[in-house]
Amino acid sequence: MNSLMARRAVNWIMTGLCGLALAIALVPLVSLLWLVISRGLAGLSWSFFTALPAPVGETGGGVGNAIAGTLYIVGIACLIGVPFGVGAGVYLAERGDTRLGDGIRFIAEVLSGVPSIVVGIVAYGLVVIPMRRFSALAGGVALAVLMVPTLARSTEELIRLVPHELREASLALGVPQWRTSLRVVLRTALGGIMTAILLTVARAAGETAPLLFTSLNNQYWNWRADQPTASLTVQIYNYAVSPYAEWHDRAWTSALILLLLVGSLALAGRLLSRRRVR
Amino acid sequence: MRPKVEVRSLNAWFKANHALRNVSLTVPANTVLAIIGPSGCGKTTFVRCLNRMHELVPGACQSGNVLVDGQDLHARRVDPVNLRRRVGMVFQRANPFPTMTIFDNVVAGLKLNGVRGDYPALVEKSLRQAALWDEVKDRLRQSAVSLSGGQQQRLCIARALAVDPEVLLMDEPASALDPIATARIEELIRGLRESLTIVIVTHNMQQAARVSDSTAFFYMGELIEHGPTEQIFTNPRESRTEDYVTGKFG
Amino acid sequence: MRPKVEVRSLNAWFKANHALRNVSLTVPANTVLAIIGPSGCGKTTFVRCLNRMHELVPGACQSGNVLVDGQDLHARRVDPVNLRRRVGMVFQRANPFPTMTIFDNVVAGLKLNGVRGDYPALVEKSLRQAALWDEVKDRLRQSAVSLSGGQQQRLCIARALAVDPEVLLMDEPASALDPIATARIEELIRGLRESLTIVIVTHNMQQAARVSDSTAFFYMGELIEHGPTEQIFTNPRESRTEDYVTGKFG
Amino acid sequence: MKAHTDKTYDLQLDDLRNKLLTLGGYVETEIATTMRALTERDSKLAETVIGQDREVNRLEIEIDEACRRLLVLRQPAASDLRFITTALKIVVDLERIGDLAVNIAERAIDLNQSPPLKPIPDLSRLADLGQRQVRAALDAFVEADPDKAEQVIKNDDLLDSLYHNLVNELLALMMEDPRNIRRANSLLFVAKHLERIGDHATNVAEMVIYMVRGTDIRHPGSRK
Amino acid sequence: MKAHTDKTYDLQLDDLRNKLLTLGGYVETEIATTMRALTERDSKLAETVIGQDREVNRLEIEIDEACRRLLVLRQPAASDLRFITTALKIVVDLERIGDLAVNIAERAIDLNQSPPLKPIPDLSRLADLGQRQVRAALDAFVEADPDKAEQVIKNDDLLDSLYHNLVNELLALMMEDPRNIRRANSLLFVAKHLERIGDHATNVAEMVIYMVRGTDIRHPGSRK
Amino acid sequence: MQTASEIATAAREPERPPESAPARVNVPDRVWSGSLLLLGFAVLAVAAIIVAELVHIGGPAISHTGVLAFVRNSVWDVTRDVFGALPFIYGTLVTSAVALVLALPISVGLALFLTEMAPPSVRSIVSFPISLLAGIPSVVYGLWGLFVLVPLLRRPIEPLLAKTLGFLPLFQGPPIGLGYLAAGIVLAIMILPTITSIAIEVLQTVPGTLREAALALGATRWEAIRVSVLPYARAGIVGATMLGLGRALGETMAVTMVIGNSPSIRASLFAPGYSLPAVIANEFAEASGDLHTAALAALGLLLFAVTVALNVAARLLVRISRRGPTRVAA
Ligand SMILES: Nc1ncnc2c1ncn2[C@@H]1O[C@H](COP(=O)(O)OP(=O)(O)OP(=O)(O)O)[C@@H](O)[C@H]1O
Ligand SMILES: Nc1ncnc2c1ncn2[C@@H]1O[C@H](COP(=O)(O)OP(=O)(O)OP(=O)(O)O)[C@@H](O)[C@H]1O
Ligand SMILES: [Mg+2]
Ligand SMILES: [Mg+2]
Ligand SMILES: O=P([O-])([O-])[O-]
Repeated sequence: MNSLMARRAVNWIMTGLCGLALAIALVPLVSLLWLVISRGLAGLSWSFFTALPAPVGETGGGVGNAIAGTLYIVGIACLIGVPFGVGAGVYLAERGDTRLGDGIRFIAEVLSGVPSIVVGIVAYGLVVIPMRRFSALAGGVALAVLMVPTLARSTEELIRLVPHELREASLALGVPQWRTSLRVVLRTALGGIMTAILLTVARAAGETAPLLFTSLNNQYWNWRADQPTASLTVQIYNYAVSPYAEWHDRAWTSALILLLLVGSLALAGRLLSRRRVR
Repeated sequence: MRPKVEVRSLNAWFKANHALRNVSLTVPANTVLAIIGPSGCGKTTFVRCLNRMHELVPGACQSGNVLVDGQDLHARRVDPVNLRRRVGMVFQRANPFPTMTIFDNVVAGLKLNGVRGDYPALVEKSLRQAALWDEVKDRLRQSAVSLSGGQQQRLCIARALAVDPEVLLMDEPASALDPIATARIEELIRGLRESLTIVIVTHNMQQAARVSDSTAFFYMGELIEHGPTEQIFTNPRESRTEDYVTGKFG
Repeated sequence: MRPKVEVRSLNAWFKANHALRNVSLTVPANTVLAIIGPSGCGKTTFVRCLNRMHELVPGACQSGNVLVDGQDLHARRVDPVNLRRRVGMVFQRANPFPTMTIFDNVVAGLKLNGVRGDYPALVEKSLRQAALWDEVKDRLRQSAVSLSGGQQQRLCIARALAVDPEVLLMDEPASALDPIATARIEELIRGLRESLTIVIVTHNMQQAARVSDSTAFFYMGELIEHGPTEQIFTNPRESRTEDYVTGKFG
Repeated sequence: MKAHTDKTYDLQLDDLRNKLLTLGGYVETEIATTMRALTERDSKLAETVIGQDREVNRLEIEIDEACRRLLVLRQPAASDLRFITTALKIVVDLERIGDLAVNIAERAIDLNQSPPLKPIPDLSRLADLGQRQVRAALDAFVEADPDKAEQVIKNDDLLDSLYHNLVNELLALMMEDPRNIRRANSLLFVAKHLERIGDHATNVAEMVIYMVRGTDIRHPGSRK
Repeated sequence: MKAHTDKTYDLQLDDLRNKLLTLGGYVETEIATTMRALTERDSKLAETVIGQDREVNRLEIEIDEACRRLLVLRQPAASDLRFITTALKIVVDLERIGDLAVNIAERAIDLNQSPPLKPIPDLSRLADLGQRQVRAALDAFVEADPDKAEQVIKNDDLLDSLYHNLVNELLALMMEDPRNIRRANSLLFVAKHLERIGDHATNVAEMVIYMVRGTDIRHPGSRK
Repeated sequence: MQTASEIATAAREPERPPESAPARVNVPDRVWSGSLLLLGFAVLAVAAIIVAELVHIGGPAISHTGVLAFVRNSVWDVTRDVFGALPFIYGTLVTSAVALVLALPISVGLALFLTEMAPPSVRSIVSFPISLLAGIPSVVYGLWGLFVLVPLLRRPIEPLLAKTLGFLPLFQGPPIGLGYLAAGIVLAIMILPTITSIAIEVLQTVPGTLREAALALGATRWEAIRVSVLPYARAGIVGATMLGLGRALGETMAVTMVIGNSPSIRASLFAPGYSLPAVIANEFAEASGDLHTAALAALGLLLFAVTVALNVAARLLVRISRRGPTRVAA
């Protein structure tokens, strides 16, 4: 019987189930954050940020070189990936209503679903094999390849969010297309694009798989692009799968630092976009 | 008197869709031409042909001539970018540049083209022409999106006026506005006629009746009748016009 | 005669924004009440209070009474779900369920409520009432989005009628339509009056004049005047009403 | 005629048209009745005319209201607008024709109190012509037939000349015998009223032409 | 009075009002001139009246057009609608007053061809009163003053009784001497015309009351 | 005055659009267009490079083994140059399936709760942690999985499952902790924010008036969701799911850390297994020879092919379902 009572009961049950989904989703998050913070804080010290990793059995040491390496690799990735990613996005938004544009958009979409480990292999073939060594550059290339399709898609969407009328308004004022694109359309979408870049960078900084056999790892400081370079994520992985309990602790502390790094990038992006909305 | 705008057997297509069929009409200088007709009859397409915005639509093409001051818009020498400065346009939805201040919006057409000039004086003049000066003179440096819908629309008119066009095209400029804001815009249009030639598209027959000197009635891409506004509304020649203005359509 | 709808000193708020102030009026059965007033005066808020859609808005609250057939909508026993079947609603933009066929759209309300019945007959009846039957009878199984804007709006009216409401609320039902579709809807409204009580919000004064028996003029959340439509438009009592209908506002 | 998208609009226009026709019908019978009252010296009949004129007055107000309602509710344009503004004007003429019939009826009652004057056939002819002009003008209106209306305007000359003959005839009658003066004077006014009825019919016809063709043909001499 | 949001609307309404006033002014002077032509036996003056009436006719058509334009362009409501429909009606009365003045002028030209009859002071009084009624009705219209309009309606009785006296006086004159008949008859029509002028002024006054108050006071006896 | 008929006789109406030359564009605009096009080709170049490199590096292994054998063979013995990818394919599919089964209902429920049910205050409070969940690097998930989830699975979860659902082959065997189930759960947690956020986006595009239409007909809140919201959002939710699946298939670190890394095929979810990305991650850097590297790259090629196929399918599916009545005419 489909009485009103029954219908209302169904309503409440479904609402309850959906609320339950929220609770379930929050359990791992809380657990994870709690552990990272509690176990990570335990090992945190100033030297952890600055020192080189200590060998097994020694106390102290840090992941200074890994932090620097992550920033270094990501910096290289940005230098390569941002211009191409944003540029391709502008192309898709401004000239992408053709067959070719459709194809490129489709490919960008598919590419953003390609597993990062696969991209690692590509960077390996592209940089490591010719250079005959693992290098920061290889890691940067891998991350850049990952960034380009996502950036292209989000840049396109952000530009498309700019009302078509705005473009027409500018054209109707007798402004040439290129100026309209740069000074009206891109200008309007700029805040959003900055946010997109920050979020993409945050994601790249958290990548591990493509770095495993591109930038590899390094126990020392390195500022050369053609040398293997440490990174926080790889370092965490190495610590985590090691059999030593104290390295496990360092894994947690490194994870905390990684989260802070990624989190602050994402937060900056959010703040930027919020200011834009206002 | 030579007409300000002359359209000779204009045809326009969107891909295979024949949106305008053989339209010919003339607009004398300093008059207001209103375009009326049911939805989809080609009103927007028509005005967009007058400043070559039509050709920006992918797959769009056209034939026939549009002459402004006797000069064919599609002549080799005519640069559409330049042309659009002479033939301004105001759109259905107010579209001020959201990242710019009120002031910058008004001078946008000049700044974007790198034209120098006495910007403050020009801003005041344009805003006065658009009957907005008194409402915004104390907050020219505020963002344009802080204005109400009707004010934004007048800002867009000021922006179009700042580049000193000879012809102003308006595509349903008041359809998103409330009656009061609409009345303001209508008054403005009549005022602007002193210095410009205006073509306005409207789906509101009464509005056409109020603001225009002559009215053109479009139907299914054809120009059915074009004549003095009063005649179109009190005594049209064509029975289809009569049917439309008296509400006997469909 | 007992009024169909009676509103007693209704107040409504959006958070701290006092959107309706002490509105009282009555609507006799089988009449059309039109609500007019400038943008933001509370027209939409008012009708949404009549079927308790107002309370769905986060932060919204209200005081005062709304009575349908003498029964207070906010009485303990009244279930809003049930109430909304008795007090139907049609919105500004046609919103047929896009995933359903025309047929299913019409019976959506019944199916939801688990009402069994001779659906085909009911669909025909409702579509006839909404003056849409002849146009769609051969394609009831097609998607509702295949209809034109005006047809979609009439479909929404049919959908609202299918659950056999006693009161129909319409919030600017024709503002997104062209003049021809609008004329159809207006005719429909006058026809529906035979079997329903209708409250229609419109920003178009002439439309209010055409379709309604009585008209209420709202201004800044207050009900300024409510009276027979003809009186409101030819001889209003309140000077603010006079100013508004003659276009002397702002 | 093509129907409006909005059927109620058509109904309201039809209603207005019917009201005008009813009014026209009343007015026509008033003229006929009043003339019968005059020739048959029937004061009772004359009084019915006065009664009927109340209906006419009521209808006039109703028609005015209907026109205003249509104007405010429908925003008529083109032919609809011309029809409604014409109705606003025509109704004045029709009502005035009714009043004139009443005036004649009053004269009739007056005359019936004195012995009859010698019969004046031209007067009946004038009355006949007047009545026919009113009917023709109304026909032209109903059928929206400008040719018929033009005929009415042309025929007014006939009516005028008949009237002038009649005036001379009546003046002669007065001079013949001063005892005729009062009665002949009354008949003179009757004739004058009939002539005015013809004028009003002409007005209606002119408005019909404006309504159909959209050109105002009144006062051809005084246009800009 | 509060201004419309749309200034042009106000301008158009003002323009209509001014045209009506101009028309009223013309008509008033027509009455005055025609009476001077009559009493001073000045046929030239009488002819100027006929010339002036062309202006009146032109204005009538112009006003009709202005009203229709306002109706179609502005969709007036409430007081604006009442004003415009009133204008459509008033103009008929004013034009008719002009015509009546012309008729009187024609009679004057006629009379000037015969030797003068003995002076009839009541006629001038009637003319005076008629003219004053017209002016008062127009004032009531301009000032939108229903009290003044009511005064006009009341004063019409005065005018009517004056007219009836005059009729008797003139009839007596006819009976006195058959040679007077033709001329007295002319004066009778002059009187009749003046009485009609008064009636039209009353009509205007009634419309003014409707315009201001929104209630139709015509034909109080025949309302539903 | 011109009327239509006069115009019609004045000029014969062209029936077809003229073969129009493209509108003349000035020089700077042409330069701008050209450079944009070059940038657009960058995406194509990336795609081409990926395919080329994968084929280039992985090719020798495939030609050594043969495509079918490579995919069907279940033995992976590097020392003997025997490369069978089946265990990795199996592991990848099983873990992804587990992840989807767990994540889909929770994601959709969560998305519905946040967009349709929760009061706005809750919504704004909760949407932040959900976005956090999406931003946490996978290696951190792996860390958590390894040190929190795996011990929990070992005791008490897996024994409990075995006791209650042990009649199913899926839940038999020793409770090791590391294995398909652990990987599946971690993957579920990782794709949950992906699916949820896309689902929320999709739900937010459902016009509010559609919801109100149902409510105004006398629907309860849930009925409004069922009748108007979900059907409208269906295609989008399917798309979200496929994207989540894509992410699950390709996820490397977290899986590597908890799946157990044993190249075998077992029916039980408790058993350790291996996945395509995991084996690449573990062996690539220290591959024992060119053929080994090639075999791993071939696995990458396989993974690439699968994810591309999935993405293509997702797009086509969305397109097909959009052809139906999914959008109100604009
Ligand atoms: N960008 C476009 N692509 C393809 N066809 C179009 C496009 N814009 C308009 N059309 C078609 O061209 C015809 C004329 O459209 P147009 O926009 O000029 O009509 P309109 O009179 O402005 O209608 P409305 O009153 O709805 O704005 C229509 O049939 C329309 O479907
Ligand atoms: N969801 C909302 N939240 C907060 N304030 C609202 C909301 N909806 C309306 N308001 C405010 O309530 C007041 C009345 O709004 P309402 O929508 O009833 O006006 P309206 O008369 O329908 O206007 P319109 O003609 O523009 O539809 C306005 O001041 C508006 O800003
Ligand atoms: Mg358009
Ligand atoms: Mg509203
Ligand atoms: O009313 P009239 O004087 O024109 O007959």
